[in-house]
Amino acid sequence: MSKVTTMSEAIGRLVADGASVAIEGFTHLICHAAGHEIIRQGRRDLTLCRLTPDIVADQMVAAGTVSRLVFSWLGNPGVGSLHAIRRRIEQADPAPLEIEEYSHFGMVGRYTAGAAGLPFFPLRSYEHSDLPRANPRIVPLPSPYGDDSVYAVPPLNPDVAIVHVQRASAEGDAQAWGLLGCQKEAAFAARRVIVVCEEVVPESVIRADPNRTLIPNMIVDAVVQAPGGCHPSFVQGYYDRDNPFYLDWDGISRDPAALEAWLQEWVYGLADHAEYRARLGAERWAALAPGEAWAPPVNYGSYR
Amino acid sequence: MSKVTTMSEAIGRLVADGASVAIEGFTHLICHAAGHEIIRQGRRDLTLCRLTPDIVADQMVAAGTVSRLVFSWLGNPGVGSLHAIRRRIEQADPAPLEIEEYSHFGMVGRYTAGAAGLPFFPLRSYEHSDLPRANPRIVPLPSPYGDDSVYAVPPLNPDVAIVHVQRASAEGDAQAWGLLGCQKEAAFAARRVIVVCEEVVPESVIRADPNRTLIPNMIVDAVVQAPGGCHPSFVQGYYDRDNPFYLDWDGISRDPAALEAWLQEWVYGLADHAEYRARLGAERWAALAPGEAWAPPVNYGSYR
Amino acid sequence: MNWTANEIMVVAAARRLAGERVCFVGIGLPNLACSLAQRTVEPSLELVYESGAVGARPQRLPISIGDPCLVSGARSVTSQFDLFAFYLQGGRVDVAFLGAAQIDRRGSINTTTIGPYERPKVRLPGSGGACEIALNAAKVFVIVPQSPRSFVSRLDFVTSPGHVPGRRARGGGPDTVVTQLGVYRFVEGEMTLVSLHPGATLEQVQAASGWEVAVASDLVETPPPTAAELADLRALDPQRVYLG
Amino acid sequence: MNWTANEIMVVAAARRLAGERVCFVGIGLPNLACSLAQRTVEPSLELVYESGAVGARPQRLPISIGDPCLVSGARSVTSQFDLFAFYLQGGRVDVAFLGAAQIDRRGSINTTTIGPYERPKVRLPGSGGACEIALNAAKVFVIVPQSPRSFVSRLDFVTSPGHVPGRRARGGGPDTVVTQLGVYRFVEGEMTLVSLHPGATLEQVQAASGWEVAVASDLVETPPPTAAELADLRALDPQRVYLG
Repeated sequence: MSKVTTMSEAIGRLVADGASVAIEGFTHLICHAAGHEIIRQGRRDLTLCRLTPDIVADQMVAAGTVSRLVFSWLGNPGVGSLHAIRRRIEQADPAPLEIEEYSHFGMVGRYTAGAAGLPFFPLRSYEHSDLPRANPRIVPLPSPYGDDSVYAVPPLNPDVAIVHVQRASAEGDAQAWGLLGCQKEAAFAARRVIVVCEEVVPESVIRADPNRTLIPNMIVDAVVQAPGGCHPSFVQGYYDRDNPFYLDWDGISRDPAALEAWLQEWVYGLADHAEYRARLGAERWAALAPGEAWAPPVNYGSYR
Repeated sequence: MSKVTTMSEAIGRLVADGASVAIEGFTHLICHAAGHEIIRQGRRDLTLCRLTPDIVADQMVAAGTVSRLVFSWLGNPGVGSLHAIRRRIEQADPAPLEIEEYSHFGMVGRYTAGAAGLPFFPLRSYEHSDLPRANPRIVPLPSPYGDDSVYAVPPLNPDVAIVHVQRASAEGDAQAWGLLGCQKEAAFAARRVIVVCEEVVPESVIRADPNRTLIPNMIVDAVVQAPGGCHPSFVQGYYDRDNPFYLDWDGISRDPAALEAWLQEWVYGLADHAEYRARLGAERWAALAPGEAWAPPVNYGSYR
Repeated sequence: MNWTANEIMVVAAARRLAGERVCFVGIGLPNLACSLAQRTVEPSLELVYESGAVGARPQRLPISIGDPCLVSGARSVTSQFDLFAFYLQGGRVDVAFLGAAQIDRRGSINTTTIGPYERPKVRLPGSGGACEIALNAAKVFVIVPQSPRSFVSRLDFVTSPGHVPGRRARGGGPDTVVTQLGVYRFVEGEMTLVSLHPGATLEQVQAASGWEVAVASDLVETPPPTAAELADLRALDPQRVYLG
Repeated sequence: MNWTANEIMVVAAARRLAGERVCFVGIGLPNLACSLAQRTVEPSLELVYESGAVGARPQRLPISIGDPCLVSGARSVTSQFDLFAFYLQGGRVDVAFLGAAQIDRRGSINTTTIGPYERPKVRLPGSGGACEIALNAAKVFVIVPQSPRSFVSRLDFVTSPGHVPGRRARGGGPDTVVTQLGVYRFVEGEMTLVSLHPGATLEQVQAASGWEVAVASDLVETPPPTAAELADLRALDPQRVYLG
């Protein structure tokens, strides 16, 4: 059964006001297209779960869709700060922003516990740091085998996970390569999953390389084809990071008026991500195209 | 730096009397060649760690190399019993066999804890079963977040893990596809790792598909090329399971004299696995060859 | 129409898979039941194997749960960690099949030892994944040949807990037991005969059980296997490897 | 020979990587130090990035720890779970680089907030993986521009613990701190100046520190960057993206 739909329909159906939403992807496969559609539909009071809130998080916070962040690293990677988010945290401008803060492995552990139906995940972190003081959900846990102890983090089960991949079948089996972050754990932890892909491929492509499947269709609620949907982030083998955009964002984000103008021009003023992609222009996309580097063949064997 | 060596040298150097040895592989990638070399070298008092002790375990136990099993399922899969192991457990014939028993996820959790430096792994199993009574290392663990509890298993850190894969570089970066079992977790949990492969390939092959790398060279101590080394088990894309052998084993294993004769003919009487392979004969290997089913290409992209 | 004990067990189990989605399956009769269900009552049933094959589409009859034919053409192949953690413990499995050497009236199962654990009369395979399957799958189906040796009042060893007092597991526990005599479901945690196979009698059921088996007030006769069911089933195992 | 503050920091850090094997590295100056070490003192150094790239061999200067050039041609790409659990927590990382907004005499690091956590004057990025890196890597290296604002007697927030009293972590904690003025190591957990860069003075060091910095009795002068080191380094960042 095909689950292919539009981003507008998927967000409209699966992301409600007040929901917790995981948009994962560690530098790679960050679905800006979904963030923009959430902004466009005017969602409010979202809890955004993401190890590394970066540009799309700054945009979503600036647009007023997000009232709470669950995270482990906050910034414009390789550039500096996210100024809209900083204004809200440092000066409650224009409103306070609730935060719930972990370390990277703490967040990964939270998704893992959420995905695995565990009441906690144990890890060797936090001892003597101020993080458990800042976040009382991080608690010490003695080993049941005697003189050792670890810290525990609680499971994270977002209402929705939005996962971008290179290719997916219409039914939702999703394959990715390159940096995988914690996309799999976030998807299995979530109550609903939206797969966004560069390409919808025949099921036979998926079935010809089952080890590449990151997310199985049985946990997927919608499949959206959005080529270029991670811009200015990147998709391994499809397009490079648009670094000038990351640099430009620093200036835009420092100035609330410039940020609002950007949202008007690039989000509210466009019907969908196809328009965004067209507006960026063929030349910019061409500059982001990588050369070819094909994986060597592997034989699964035919067994009849 | 190349770590390629012979099976004889690798086992001689890395598997000592009294060692704990993990030979993993869930129905797939079970390294019989390594088991045979351990028998040939006359190791004693080994602890064999393996979710599913099967034919190679029955052989190693019968040959007197193993005095202790750490496991979760014991049998000749699809056929029935392992009679040499049953004789030792049921009748201490010719000697008792120590066992430490878990469930599959318990064993996987033990390797995971061992690999991750955790003092335990939590799982939802065992409640109301008799397993914790049979094995007091399985203990209940209350959640630090209140009214919930799980069970814990302790880490498993074998002295050596022996992992069979389809292909590896001379340095030890190992790639596998098909069923992956808990080969990765066992390797990271072990103090030493022997990678056995069907093919040693140039490092460039590995680097052209880094997502397929299951085990990185930094944890590998020896690389042994042993094509066909999993017979009568199978290697996806290389050869099928030799099911008649599994069926034959039932009769051989029921009769201690037949078993001893088999060991004489197929292990002690042969210098190495190349001789075993040759002795099986081209016809038998041809019957196990699968047809072709190639994975579709993926582009990693060239970024310069 | 004639059929064997194995055939009616598989047919009865397959029918109960109507409406289910994700099935955790072993080799042999359970695998046949699932394949038959895909061809009859539940074409969209997804098969998940303990070995890590998900959505398998085998081109031949698999001879083990790790048969390479379950990998080539599967939707996904996953590590055992992911399989047990995310699929099973994460609550994604609707029905799981378990085998049994002994089963009791609460649906608890022994696959570990006959006789005492320390010095068993018969050493059986042990849990494998059965213990966590019994505690985490939404429903457990059991196909087991019924006899006083398998239907016992007291297990020699509890490998996989059923509806034991105080059970807090997330999984729903045993749901259906199919034998050569009938189909059982659980009423307030007690194994209860709900359907008697054609030709079987309540006396046979009782004689083949180590306790006084509860019988549903609305006991029915199992509708006999149809010609189509039998044709499908026999085509799945033409050499009768598992059908016997 | 002339060199910049960033250049001597990178060169001094690179030299300290001799004999190390597996290095957990961030982007920027640490990445340059590792690349320089691969070309000079430690050709077999393996770079592991927080993003999951292992044994990367980038064909260009990476602009983020998740740059696709770190993936194409890497030995392995791993999930973040595996990276943190098996590589870092599993004890496979010999040296890890951390950055710092503030660092104290015990090598504890703040990258979370300037001012109180609840209402910070400056909200910094937070831990990322730094907290677990500080506790699990065999050695921690820090490259940090030294000033009274960064070398403080008391951190506003402890993100990554150093040699704090009672430390039981498996990782060895901070090992080396490199600034534009010198190289520090830890003696009984106390940051101690062991090498002064050419042209720098003890007075400058003291003026740039929020506490009275310990000085090794066998204090040496950092050997100046060689022409070969500088040539290699400048070739790594020809546009001086990070060298400034």
